[in-house]
Amino acid sequence: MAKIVIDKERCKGCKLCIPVCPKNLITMSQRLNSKGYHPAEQAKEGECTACGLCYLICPDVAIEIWK
Amino acid sequence: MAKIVIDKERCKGCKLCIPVCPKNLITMSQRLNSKGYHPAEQAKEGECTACGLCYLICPDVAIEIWK
Amino acid sequence: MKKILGRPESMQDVSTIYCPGCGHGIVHRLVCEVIDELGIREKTIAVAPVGCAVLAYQYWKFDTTEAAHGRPPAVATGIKRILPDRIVFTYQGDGDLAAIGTAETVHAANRGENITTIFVNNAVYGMTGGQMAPTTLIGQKTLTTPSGRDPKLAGYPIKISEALAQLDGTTYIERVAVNSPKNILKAKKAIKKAFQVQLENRGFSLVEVLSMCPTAWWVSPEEALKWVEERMLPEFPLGVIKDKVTSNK
Amino acid sequence: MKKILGRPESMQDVSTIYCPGCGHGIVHRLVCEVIDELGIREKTIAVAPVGCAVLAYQYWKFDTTEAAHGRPPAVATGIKRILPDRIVFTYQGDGDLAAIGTAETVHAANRGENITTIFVNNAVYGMTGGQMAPTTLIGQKTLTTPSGRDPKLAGYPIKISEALAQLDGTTYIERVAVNSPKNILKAKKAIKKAFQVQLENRGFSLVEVLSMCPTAWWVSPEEALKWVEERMLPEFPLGVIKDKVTSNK
Amino acid sequence: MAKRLMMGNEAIGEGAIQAGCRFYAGYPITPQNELTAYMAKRMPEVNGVFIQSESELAAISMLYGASLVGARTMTSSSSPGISLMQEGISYMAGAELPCVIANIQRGGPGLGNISGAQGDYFQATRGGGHGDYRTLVLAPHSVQEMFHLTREAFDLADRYRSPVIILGDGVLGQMMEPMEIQPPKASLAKGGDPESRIQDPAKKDWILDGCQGREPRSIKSLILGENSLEKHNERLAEKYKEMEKEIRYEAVEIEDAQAILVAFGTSARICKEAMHRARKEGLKVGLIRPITLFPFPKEIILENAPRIKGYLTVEMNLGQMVEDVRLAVSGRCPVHFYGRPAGGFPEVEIIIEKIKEILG
Amino acid sequence: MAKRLMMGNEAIGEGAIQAGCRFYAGYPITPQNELTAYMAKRMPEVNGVFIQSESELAAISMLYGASLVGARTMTSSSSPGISLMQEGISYMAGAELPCVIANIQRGGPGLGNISGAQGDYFQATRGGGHGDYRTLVLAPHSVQEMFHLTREAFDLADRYRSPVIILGDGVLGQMMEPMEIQPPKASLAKGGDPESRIQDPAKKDWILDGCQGREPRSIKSLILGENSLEKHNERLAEKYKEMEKEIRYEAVEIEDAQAILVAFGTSARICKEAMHRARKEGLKVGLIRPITLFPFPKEIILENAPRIKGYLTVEMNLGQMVEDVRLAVSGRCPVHFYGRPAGGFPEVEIIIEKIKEILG
Amino acid sequence: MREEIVIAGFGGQGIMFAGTLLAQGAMEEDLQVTFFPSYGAEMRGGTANCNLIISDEEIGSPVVINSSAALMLNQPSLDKFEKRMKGKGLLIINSSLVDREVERKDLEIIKIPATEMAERLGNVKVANMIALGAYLKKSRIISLESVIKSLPKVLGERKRDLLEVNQKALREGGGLIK
Amino acid sequence: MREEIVIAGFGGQGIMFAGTLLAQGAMEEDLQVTFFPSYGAEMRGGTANCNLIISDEEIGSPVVINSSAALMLNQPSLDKFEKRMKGKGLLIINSSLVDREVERKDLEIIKIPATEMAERLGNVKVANMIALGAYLKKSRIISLESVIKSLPKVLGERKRDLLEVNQKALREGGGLIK
Ligand SMILES: Cc1ncc(C[n+]2csc(CCOP(=O)(O)OP(=O)(O)O)c2C)c(N)n1
Ligand SMILES: Cc1ncc(C[n+]2csc(CCOP(=O)(O)OP(=O)(O)O)c2C)c(N)n1
Ligand code: SF4
Ligand code: SF4
Ligand code: SF4
Ligand code: SF4
Ligand code: SF4
Ligand code: SF4
Ligand SMILES: [Mg+2]
Ligand SMILES: [Mg+2]
Repeated sequence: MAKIVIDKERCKGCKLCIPVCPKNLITMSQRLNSKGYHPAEQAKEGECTACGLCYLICPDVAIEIWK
Repeated sequence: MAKIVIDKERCKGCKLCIPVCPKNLITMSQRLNSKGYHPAEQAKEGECTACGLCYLICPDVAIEIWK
Repeated sequence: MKKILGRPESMQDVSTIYCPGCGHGIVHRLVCEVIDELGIREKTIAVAPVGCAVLAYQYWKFDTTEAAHGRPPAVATGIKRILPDRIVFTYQGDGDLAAIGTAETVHAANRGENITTIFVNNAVYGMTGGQMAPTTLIGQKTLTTPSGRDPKLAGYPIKISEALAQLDGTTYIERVAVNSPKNILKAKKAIKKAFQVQLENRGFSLVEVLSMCPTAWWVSPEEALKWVEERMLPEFPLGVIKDKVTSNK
Repeated sequence: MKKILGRPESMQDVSTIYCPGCGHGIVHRLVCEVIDELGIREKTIAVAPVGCAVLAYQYWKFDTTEAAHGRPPAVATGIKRILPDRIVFTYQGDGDLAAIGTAETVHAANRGENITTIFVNNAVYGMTGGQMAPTTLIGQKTLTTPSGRDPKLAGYPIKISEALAQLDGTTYIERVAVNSPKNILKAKKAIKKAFQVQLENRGFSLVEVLSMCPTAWWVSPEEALKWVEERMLPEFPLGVIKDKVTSNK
Repeated sequence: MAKRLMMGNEAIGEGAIQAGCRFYAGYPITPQNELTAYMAKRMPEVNGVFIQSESELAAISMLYGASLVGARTMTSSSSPGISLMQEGISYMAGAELPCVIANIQRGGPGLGNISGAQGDYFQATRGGGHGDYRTLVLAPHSVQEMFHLTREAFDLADRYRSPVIILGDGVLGQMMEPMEIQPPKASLAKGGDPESRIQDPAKKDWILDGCQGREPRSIKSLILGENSLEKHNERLAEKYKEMEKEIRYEAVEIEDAQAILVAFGTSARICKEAMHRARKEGLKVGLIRPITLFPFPKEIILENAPRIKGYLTVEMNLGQMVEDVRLAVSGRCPVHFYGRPAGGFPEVEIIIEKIKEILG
Repeated sequence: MAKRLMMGNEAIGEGAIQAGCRFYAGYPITPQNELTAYMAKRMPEVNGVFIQSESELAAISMLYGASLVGARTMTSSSSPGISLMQEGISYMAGAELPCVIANIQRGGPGLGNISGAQGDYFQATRGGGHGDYRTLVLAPHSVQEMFHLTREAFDLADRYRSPVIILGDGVLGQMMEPMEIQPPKASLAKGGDPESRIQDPAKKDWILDGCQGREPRSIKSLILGENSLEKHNERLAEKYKEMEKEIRYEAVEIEDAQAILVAFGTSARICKEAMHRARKEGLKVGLIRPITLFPFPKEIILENAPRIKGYLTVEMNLGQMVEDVRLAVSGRCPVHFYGRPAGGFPEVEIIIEKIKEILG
Repeated sequence: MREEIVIAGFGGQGIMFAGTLLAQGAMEEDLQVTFFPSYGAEMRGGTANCNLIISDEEIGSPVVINSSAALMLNQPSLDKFEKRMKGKGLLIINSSLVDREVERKDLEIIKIPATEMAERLGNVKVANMIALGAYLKKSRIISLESVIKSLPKVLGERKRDLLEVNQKALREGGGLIK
Repeated sequence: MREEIVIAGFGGQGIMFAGTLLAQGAMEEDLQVTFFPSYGAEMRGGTANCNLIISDEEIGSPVVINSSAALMLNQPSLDKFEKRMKGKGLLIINSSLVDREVERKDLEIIKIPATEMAERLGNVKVANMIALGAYLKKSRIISLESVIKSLPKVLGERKRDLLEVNQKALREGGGLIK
């Protein structure tokens, strides 16, 4: 059981986390954050393996991984 | 038949030409030039082979070789 | 549940001004993780450059200063010579380190100063809006090479790490990249090793990090990852360039 | 009888101010001989350094200018870009080229400027009275290393030619010495080749000449020849360091 | 002539190209980057040389090289980069080599910030490098003027064999305004060859080009021999005296003025506005805008001093040009100062208030 | 206390060491080489750091680093090398870092020659780098003074967190004179540890040393945020105002003087001689010798202006300090100038002649 | 006539483009105009804003201290510039990215969901044009048509493909003002 | 009392050493003294000269413009400084390296074959001491003994082995003056 927490205000919508997730768990939100970016969000909970790849590539340290 | 001509005023008495001469033809003059150096001079004429070694090493282009 | 990965202790809890997808953010984090892991946050003094990372002092939770453009190695020398038991590192862009700061880099390296340099090579001047860097690739378009870098007029992508490796004063030099999780892990290992070299008083260490600048490459962040892979790696091969500690390289 | 060897045409008929036994005189002459042999006196523009050779303009019979300390490569770049069909060379000491002028050297080389550099390495700052140069040997006493150069404090004799060879812009780099007739002949060959590289528009060429400075080494001129042989050569091995023209080196 | 919306930085670039400048070397720095980029694009189009140098030190030395073979040369930078050029500028002044240097000033000291400022007045007008040299300093205050003063700067540089500094600032460099690109200037149109990298080489009988058919020449700033350096410096001083022929300023409504503003560049624009507004309020105020900062238009300032109630010098610094105003006035009337240091802009309202105070 | 024959350059070095300077970085240049050599020899003896840097740019940046961790630092150079430091000095002024910089001036501009000169007065007193900063400038005129002014320079640098410039010249640097090496100064004797590389670190609550037990600090000259740079500059300006407390000068026989000489450094020595000779001829002449060039002793000059027939400023340049004299006098009496540019020395006879002209 | 305009938003919202376009339009109408960009303290990220002055008299400083009109494309911009507006000034707000009320009561306020509208037009980056269109229609300082005419020149060759969507956005913005 | 001395010759002739020694001697006698070296325009080769002023009053400029005494160790030095001497000045000439007559008639001239004498003493470099010894004896500005006493200090540890020959040369020079 693991999950990621994405800080919507920190996320700049670069999308780098999306292709790296082996489980395809991340998508972009339709909403804008206060800086005008569409932040990433976890699409499906539960399947996350806490592999950390999304954390590794995120240039804005916007992702936390919980287990 | 060859000889060298040493410009006494140009020579700074560094003595570099002396050991390089295979024929040991060069010595230092007892006289001082106007700069206070003892210039080199050709000790014996006639034996020079115009090999050019003394010319090559002279840092002050004070030596000419004639043949 | 417990947080198993998140913002390192050494990193301030603020947003950066970097563009979306900018490699600086990743490199900043790696440096902080390494400092945390080595437990040296309270004895570290960082020298920030002039370049996009000019604001690093806002992002790092340890003592920082900022050198004039190109002078971080000299500033770090001054610091380290007075406080040899502190950990001193410079963080520099390719313009800062390999253009205006070439002499300072070469000589701090040649003196074997016991400092660490994190050299962020993004093949461009980010901060000033995207001009040619000494590491800009052949054919790469920038504001100052509008038809692409022509080596006949503007020279070649500079191999400064290879050149530094020729100097007796350098102990450890490695080139890494931050364009994929795998490379990021390797980058972290290299950065850690570089700091360890300093901790063990072994002299000058440098890690060249190939890093993304989507903005001045005029590509999306995702394309920038590929750009590193396809365009930078052939010119700047990854790997250990010199290691006096563990090998005879 | 005919004069078969004597002052080259390109050399002014005056005394130099160099100390007795100074290598600069030999290197000056070699450069002039090569220029005569290539018949390029009237299209040569030389860039003199700040260093003992600062007065080269009095000794050479071709156009000369004098750069600020360390900047000859940049000055030569300016000249050559405007007049690409002139022959432009810099003449620089180890302080000028490898200390204050490191950045200019590295970047003119990396741009592959089609110029020639005669780099006179005498392991010391002659002109200012004998301070440490970047090429000063370990243990060598100078005014600024009164107990001998300690690499821990002052770094290592710099291998700038080897470092430059790593740059894609350099075409031909060789290290020679002027401490014996044999070496002087080789030095001349190298200098000639370097100018030929320029004449053929092949890019940056550099000849590092190990040269005597009896004054700041505190030895006699004769001892200075040995000093080159015994102390400099082991640190600075002679030979071609890079040659893109004739080999794959 | 049709007008074009142009940025100040680009106007400098175009002015240079029209003056026959065919050698530009520079290193990026905000807020002058558009100028470097402009030259990167335009130079190849006119057979010119563009080099992005490894540093500002290298840039000024490249100019030294290109100038001594006769090319019209330019570099540009902003405050910190100009500081790095001080040794090189001193060398060029010493060797009497012409060149044009644009300083698009930003906030200092140190890294400061990138807003417009006028903190480098002293450096520009008093030879910031070592030794007793000066350089001509031109201070445009509009995009149009950045264009045509740059164009003229090259003529002046050649005439006096001296570096000429264009002292702009981040506001002037970054702003856009409509301007006319006037036809190529006389000298180029008459004899110059826009394709050539060297304008009128025949007129430059001192340049190096290989000594074919003549004695070798040497260009340098090392001046040896008994008294030679002193004589050289005296000759330079005479040249600086002669430069007074080039003094330029704009005087606006000073005839009946009781208070006169003195300001250059961006501050002068602000002062113009303040003056017009003050005039509308009936205040008798005029403006003297020095266009050459060195040589400084001291005559006109001295002339008016005895009959007015005071000068108000307005600068974007803590008081630099005001010293030149005081030196010119030499106690003949009060000289007031209103300055906003780096990062701030003088305010029209405050200027008007201060005028009122002077007028009493 | 026994006297010792000492060279000016070495006196600076010894003064620095006695002040607790434990970091020196410099690059050789004539005519200050003896100072660099002295530090190379002495620094290791006192557990200090000596670095021969790769350039003057690097030297000033090394000072920046060593100062920001609390060391007392010095560099030295001569004119061209000081020009290269202008960016770095501006950075240190902006970041408010103390250091001492000795400029043993030589003839300029450019490479010039290596004789003594005073051509860098403007550069030193008006912040030759970019931006609105100033530095304290001290002008010794004897070997003894080179020693003790250097010693004090470090206290001043720390007190004001500012670079301090020792403005000497080739004559003062190279000359030897008997001097006393006075005992270590109070601050070092009282609490300082001559073995330590950092003097009184506790008093420097702004230095970096790793953030153990406190919030991280940052030292920089980048000043961002609305109005911050402006405020920073205003604060610097206040500091410069406060420095006026340090104004120093030597006034010799000015009480009854009808003409007063103003000169510093080597020119002041020459003026002293001229003055003594003139007095013997019965001429009522005095001398004001500014010891701080910035801040400039304008009060004393202003005070005397109304009652004398004129000032004569004597410099080894074409007229630099004379501007400060004119600014101080502001028209209240004539200000004359006699200068010999780089390579020349003012002559006693001519000074006396000029005094006579002034006295009518 | 004299209008002092501030346009502000995030970097990337096309602030400079909108300003340049407006300046070009003013020039086409033979008015005096100055444009002055400001990237904040640095080039990257953060907010960007530009100052325009349009007048029928010679313009002094190009720097706007108190604006008579403001186009605020995000909230930080509003926070910064609201208090610096002249009384009765015209304030255009991108309500998509601002979720607070305007505090000043002496301004004329127009709220437009510009980002959302732009997304609907298929390009989030034309929010600037929507705001500009509205501003032009409301202020009548110059005609919307002059600006549309200037579009090709300012876009340049390389962005010719964006001509249409920008035009559309300008008109759509204008259309909001009745 | 005030003496202004120029000592000049080639680099390598120990010009600076002679000057320093004289300065040290003057200091030992509690006189005011300044020493100022000048390497000509460059450090290498060429001529070297130094200026000394010895006085019982405070000394202004250390730079000698017209000297009251001159020790000229070679001809270029004589050529340069002869015309700059004060009337009645004392001119000591190294006749080994000067082969012209002095032109000025208003000087007191002493010619010494210093270089030849020095060679005879086994060290060509002590020509300076011979000239200095003669000067001291002639001028009586300070005593030869004070100078000899200063020798060890000025020579320093490293050149201690040269003490004797220098002493000898000083005395031999002094001995030339009856
Ligand atoms: C002396 C000086 N010259 C130029 C600049 C302008 N400048 C600031 S950062 C920079 C280059 C930045 O490029 P890089 O070092 O590659 O860093 P990046 O922004 O790409 O991370 C330049 C030229 C400056 N601040 N100071
Ligand atoms: C900016 C600057 N710094 C320092 C100097 C002083 N200087 C003149 S020559 C020189 C070094 C000379 O050494 P090198 O280049 O090795 O030449 P060499 O005399 O040994 O032939 C130095 C430091 C200077 N002229 N300018
Ligand atoms: S930790 Fe791994 S599995 Fe979980 S979201 Fe991130 S990339 Fe996907
Ligand atoms: S990588 Fe980070 S910043 Fe980028 S989209 Fe994902 S969470 Fe956001
Ligand atoms: S040419 Fe050869 S043989 Fe003749 S003197 Fe010279 S070295 Fe001796
Ligand atoms: S090598 Fe030349 S300078 Fe030296 S002694 Fe021989 S001739 Fe004279
Ligand atoms: S410009 Fe490039 S390096 Fe700078 S913040 Fe943006 S992406 Fe990063
Ligand atoms: S000091 Fe050395 S390099 Fe200079 S002239 Fe003398 S011997 Fe030659
Ligand atoms: Mg970069
Ligand atoms: Mg050398």
